[in-house]
Amino acid sequence: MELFDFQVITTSLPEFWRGLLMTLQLTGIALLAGFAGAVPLAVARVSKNRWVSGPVAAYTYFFRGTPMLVQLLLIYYGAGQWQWMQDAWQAGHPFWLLFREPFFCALLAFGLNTCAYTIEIIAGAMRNTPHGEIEAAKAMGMSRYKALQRIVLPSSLRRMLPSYSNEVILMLQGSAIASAVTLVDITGAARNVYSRHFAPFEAFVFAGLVYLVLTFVLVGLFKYAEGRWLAHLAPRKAGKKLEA
Amino acid sequence: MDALIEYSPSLLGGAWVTLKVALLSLVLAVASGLLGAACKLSNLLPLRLWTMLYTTIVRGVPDLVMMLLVFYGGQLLLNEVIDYFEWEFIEINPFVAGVLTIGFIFGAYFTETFRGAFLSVSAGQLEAGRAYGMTGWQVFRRIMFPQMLRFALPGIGNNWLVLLKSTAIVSMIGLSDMTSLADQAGRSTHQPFTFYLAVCALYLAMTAVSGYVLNRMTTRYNVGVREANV
Amino acid sequence: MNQTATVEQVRVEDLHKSYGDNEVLKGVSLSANSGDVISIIGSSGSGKSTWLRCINFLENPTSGRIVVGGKEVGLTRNRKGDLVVADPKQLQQIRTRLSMVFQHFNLWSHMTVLENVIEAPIHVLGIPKAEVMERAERYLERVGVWNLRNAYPAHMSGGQQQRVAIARALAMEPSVLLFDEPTSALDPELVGEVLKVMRSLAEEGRTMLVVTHEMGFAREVSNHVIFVHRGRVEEEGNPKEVLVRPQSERLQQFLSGSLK
Amino acid sequence: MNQTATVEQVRVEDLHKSYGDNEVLKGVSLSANSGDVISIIGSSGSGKSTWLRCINFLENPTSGRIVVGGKEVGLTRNRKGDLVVADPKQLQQIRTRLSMVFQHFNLWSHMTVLENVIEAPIHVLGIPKAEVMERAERYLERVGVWNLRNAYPAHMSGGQQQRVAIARALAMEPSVLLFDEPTSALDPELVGEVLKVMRSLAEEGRTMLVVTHEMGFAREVSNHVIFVHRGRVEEEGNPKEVLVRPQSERLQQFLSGSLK
Amino acid sequence: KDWKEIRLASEGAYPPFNITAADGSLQGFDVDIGNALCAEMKAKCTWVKQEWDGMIPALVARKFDAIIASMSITEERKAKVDFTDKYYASPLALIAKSGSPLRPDTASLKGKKVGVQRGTVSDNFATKYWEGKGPELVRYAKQDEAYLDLKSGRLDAAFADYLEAYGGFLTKPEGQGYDVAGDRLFGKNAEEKGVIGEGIGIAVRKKDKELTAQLNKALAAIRANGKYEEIRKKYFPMDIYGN
Ligand SMILES: Nc1ncnc2c1ncn2[C@@H]1O[C@H](COP(=O)(O)OP(=O)(O)OP(=O)(O)O)[C@@H](O)[C@H]1O
Ligand SMILES: Nc1ncnc2c1ncn2[C@@H]1O[C@H](COP(=O)(O)OP(=O)(O)OP(=O)(O)O)[C@@H](O)[C@H]1O
Ligand SMILES: [Mg+2]
Ligand SMILES: [Mg+2]
Repeated sequence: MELFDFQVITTSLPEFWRGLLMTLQLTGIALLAGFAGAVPLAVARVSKNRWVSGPVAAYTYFFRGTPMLVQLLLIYYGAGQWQWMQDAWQAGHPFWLLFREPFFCALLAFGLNTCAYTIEIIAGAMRNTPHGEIEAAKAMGMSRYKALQRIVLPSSLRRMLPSYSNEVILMLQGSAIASAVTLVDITGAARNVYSRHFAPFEAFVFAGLVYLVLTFVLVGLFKYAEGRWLAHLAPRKAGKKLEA
Repeated sequence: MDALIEYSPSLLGGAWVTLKVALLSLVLAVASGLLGAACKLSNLLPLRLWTMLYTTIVRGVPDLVMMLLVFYGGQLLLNEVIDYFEWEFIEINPFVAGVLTIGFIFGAYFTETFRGAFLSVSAGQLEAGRAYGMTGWQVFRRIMFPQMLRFALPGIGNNWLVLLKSTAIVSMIGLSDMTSLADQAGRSTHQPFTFYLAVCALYLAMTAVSGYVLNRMTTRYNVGVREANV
Repeated sequence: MNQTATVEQVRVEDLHKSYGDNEVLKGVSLSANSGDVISIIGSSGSGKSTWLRCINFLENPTSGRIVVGGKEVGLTRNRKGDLVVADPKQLQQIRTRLSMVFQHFNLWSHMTVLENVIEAPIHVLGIPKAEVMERAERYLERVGVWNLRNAYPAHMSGGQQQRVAIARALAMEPSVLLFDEPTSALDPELVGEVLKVMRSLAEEGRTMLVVTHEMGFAREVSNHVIFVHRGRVEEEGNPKEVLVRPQSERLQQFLSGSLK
Repeated sequence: MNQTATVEQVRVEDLHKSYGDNEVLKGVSLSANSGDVISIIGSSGSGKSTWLRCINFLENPTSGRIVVGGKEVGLTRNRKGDLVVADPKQLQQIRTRLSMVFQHFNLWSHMTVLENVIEAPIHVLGIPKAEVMERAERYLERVGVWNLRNAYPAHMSGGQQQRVAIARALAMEPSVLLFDEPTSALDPELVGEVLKVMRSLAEEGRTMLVVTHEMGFAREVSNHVIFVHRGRVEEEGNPKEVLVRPQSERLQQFLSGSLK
Repeated sequence: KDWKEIRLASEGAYPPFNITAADGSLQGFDVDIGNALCAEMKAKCTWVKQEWDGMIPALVARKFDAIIASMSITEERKAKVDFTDKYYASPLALIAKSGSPLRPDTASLKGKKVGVQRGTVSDNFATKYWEGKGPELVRYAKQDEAYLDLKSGRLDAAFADYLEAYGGFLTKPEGQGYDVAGDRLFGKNAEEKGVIGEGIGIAVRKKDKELTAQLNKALAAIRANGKYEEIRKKYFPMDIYGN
């Protein structure tokens, strides 16, 4: 038996291309939305007021403590379980109709998930803001809000970059489960190709390569960003440990 | 609710499968992680290159794709080998495929964790071991390893929590773990929401227990470490 | 020493501060006119930092009156029973009039030197950027670190960082500079460069409150010295007299220890 | 100074050591009889540490002879062209006879003080635990840290850590103690306590090789001093003479710098 | 090999032919037939559950010996595996709300969402004749999932084996209000017939000719001795073997 049949790949390239676009849209939008939501929620997360930080903590606990696949299935197939939801779809309710779309359900699951992780990443960076710098801001007459806006957040958002780059890569890879709700992303395309040609190697190796390339591109982008925003914060520290 | 009660024995059985997959993968991952770290830190260039390839590929390819590849493609490859040597048929069933892939994938993450931890052990302390006449193995076993473990503990904890959740994807290659059982039950009873929510609760219970155990272990192993004053 | 007319800049009356049951300040008072350089000395834990930090309300006093620029600060009690400034606007005003330099500099690490200096004047005082840039240049030059304006704090020595912190405080053009042990986090060889800058500020006639362990500075530069012991002012007066012929036994003991 | 009979403990002959093209040691020799306290001094980078580390083969010399306890060490060349001990058993013997105390103490941070001290005697020398415990008590008491026996290194001051490191070395009951700048990682106020312990060890008649920057120690405590310059022994002899009336220009220059 | 032990695979998500019971075991028409065949052959059977889209590769990879999972005998599949004789036959059918004007053709389905199970005959048929010509195909890993989405309103129609739809959905409480829309498809011409296949058979690895032969013999035997009819009646009121 021939182990790798390139023709399977070449005939399926258009399908893989559409899958690639789907993956990029899903992860891109989910990441943007998740990040936008995470910034204010992270501020709430570090609040001393339990009524403010508690709900956010519960939210991140749930989403970080359960598999994203289950969250996705819960949203997609779970939504269809309710009669009122079906009625709303029937009636053409503009909001609930969104839940009918697998694309929206996947976006929602991915967005909520990455948002939860990003909240904790930002909150961690905020808690590690040197206390003295916040005090200096106060002493200079900044209000709490001003100090948050001018000192704490800008500084935290830079320091979070390395952990956030991890999150972005994990999100890209996590999006592979979109095929569980009929979306044809890169993995979905691979599964279609596989079941059509009975060719597991070709389909999944190729999909793996596409993800690998995407990951490299992301890693490169973050290296660049860190060089730009973070070089100043880690003076001569890097490399010191390596000599040991 | 009635449906949930009817299916609860099977769901709990699934939870047990999930735990088994997770624990066995953990053992495999820790073992490959130690091996990987040893290779990455070794003086032999080919070993270093190999492990670099391993960690890069694993971290660049989604778990699911890797798992489908091992489950479907791995068996084909294995069969070629089996036929070549004329062995008895060896099956990669979903359980084995799940454990192998998750172990293999997280082996890469553990490699990085352990590598970092080994590097954190101060060179001076190892040198002191040698200076007092310890053999290489004694230095490793009595000085390097215990300290490495302490530095690695937070990473191990993190990896474990991620690994535990990754086991959900074995449901996509047909293993009857709790996600797949909930999926079946949800389809049969037309109440997917109920069952997926139950799975979430089970996962949360598992992460909560792990979190507690990890905390205990951290305090236990961190004797002699001075916490940084933040 | 002071060229400006004698105007009272800050007055503190009968200030008390407790942490829980622990009364750290047991009624202390001071008054600083423009041009005054007041050194606050005392052994560790005596309450010097707490006093200074109560003046710009980084800590909330338990009781007492504070007058800044001739205007009494309106105070109200918070839930913990401490006094806080009633009007947030006034709090901001106080803090911009009294600029603080910290022991550990506390420069904002994600900003360059220049950004550190222009940050508060632009975003707190609302001064146009062009004007602030001109100020920043002036004060950075003044403390001798203009050439480092584009560097980040983490890349500089402690002495340089502290001089930037002083420039940052000066850029607010405050009426009083508060220093909390500005040299004690520095290596001995770097202390000199910061003390030199502080001495020259004093000679310019700036009003300064300085918590310090540098007896040399207290004696040579300041025109008033306050010795704090266990939350009380034990002795105060002209440094040339107080430090050379201390009256109280405590101060004698303190000086014999600290001058070695 | 020495009560024991004069027995040669270590002899080094014409030792060379290169790192790549850089010849760090260009033929140095020394001989230590029992009871000798030899100080090795020299400016930074002159090769002092390298010399000491070659003696117990933490570094492999490029050429030369080493005699430990009257027995010549059998050497063989490794692939890099350096000399290594041919017989692993002999290497272990050498290392247990020559106990080293490091600049940065290098205590094992996951073990308590007591565990640090008993580790090597039990697991390298194979002495029964009861006997080792008795030794550990003796030596920890000797250096004055018996009360800290259950503490972890990270919780102790540098001076205490270095004293534990000395106890750890003593517990091997070695014939020679090697010290590589044992006080230079310590705060000035902690240096004293370690030097005191070392002086008392010298007075007991222990054989010691000490790389040091403490001229006071070299002059007062040691009976022989070796000045190393650029990998060569530039001058050596009785410290009272060599350090007070240096012959070579280099040593004069070095001493003028280091004694300030 | 004497085939005294046979590993049979089924999917367990294709009612009423194969379903997963609450306790996780496999049941259904396919499973009963399989067990009857094994009894006839005096062989010991073990059942393996396998996802549909990996069914044939898994057989080729020797994860089991035969597939009894309502698999249609098609030319495409015959290139990879051998089939026994058919053990039932089913046309394809479009399932939609009762009284729906939809018909299984591109014109009527224009812009409509049609669910199919990935890698089934209905998928192959729809892909070949409809893809890109009007209907939007949504592929599911399991047939059940398509019904879930049809019922919730995400799909306008599902396209599936008629008998499966009949026994697995239309006659169940959840299938109330749904019906076959338009005609059932048997294949208008030889090409279409080739895609739809010549009935449902048991798939066996090409090199295990002996097993195929034994299964065929057993199949003929249970057809003859009434065992087949007994099982059929359990699930369907009408003939499903065809001729
Ligand atoms: N936030 C706080 N909570 C409780 N006690 C405090 C707090 N801050 C300071 N104290 C206590 O108040 C007392 C005075 O502290 P303060 O920092 O004012 O002393 P200091 O004179 O500045 O000493 P040093 O020279 O060491 O800086 C100390 O006993 C300290 O323990
Ligand atoms: N592992 C190494 N590889 C290459 N060069 C080295 C190595 N170790 C030391 N050297 C070089 O050997 C020379 C002597 O180093 P050594 O540490 O022996 O000096 P030293 O006299 O102990 O100085 P110090 O007083 O600073 O400790 C230095 O120039 C150093 O750069
Ligand atoms: Mg203070
Ligand atoms: Mg040295």
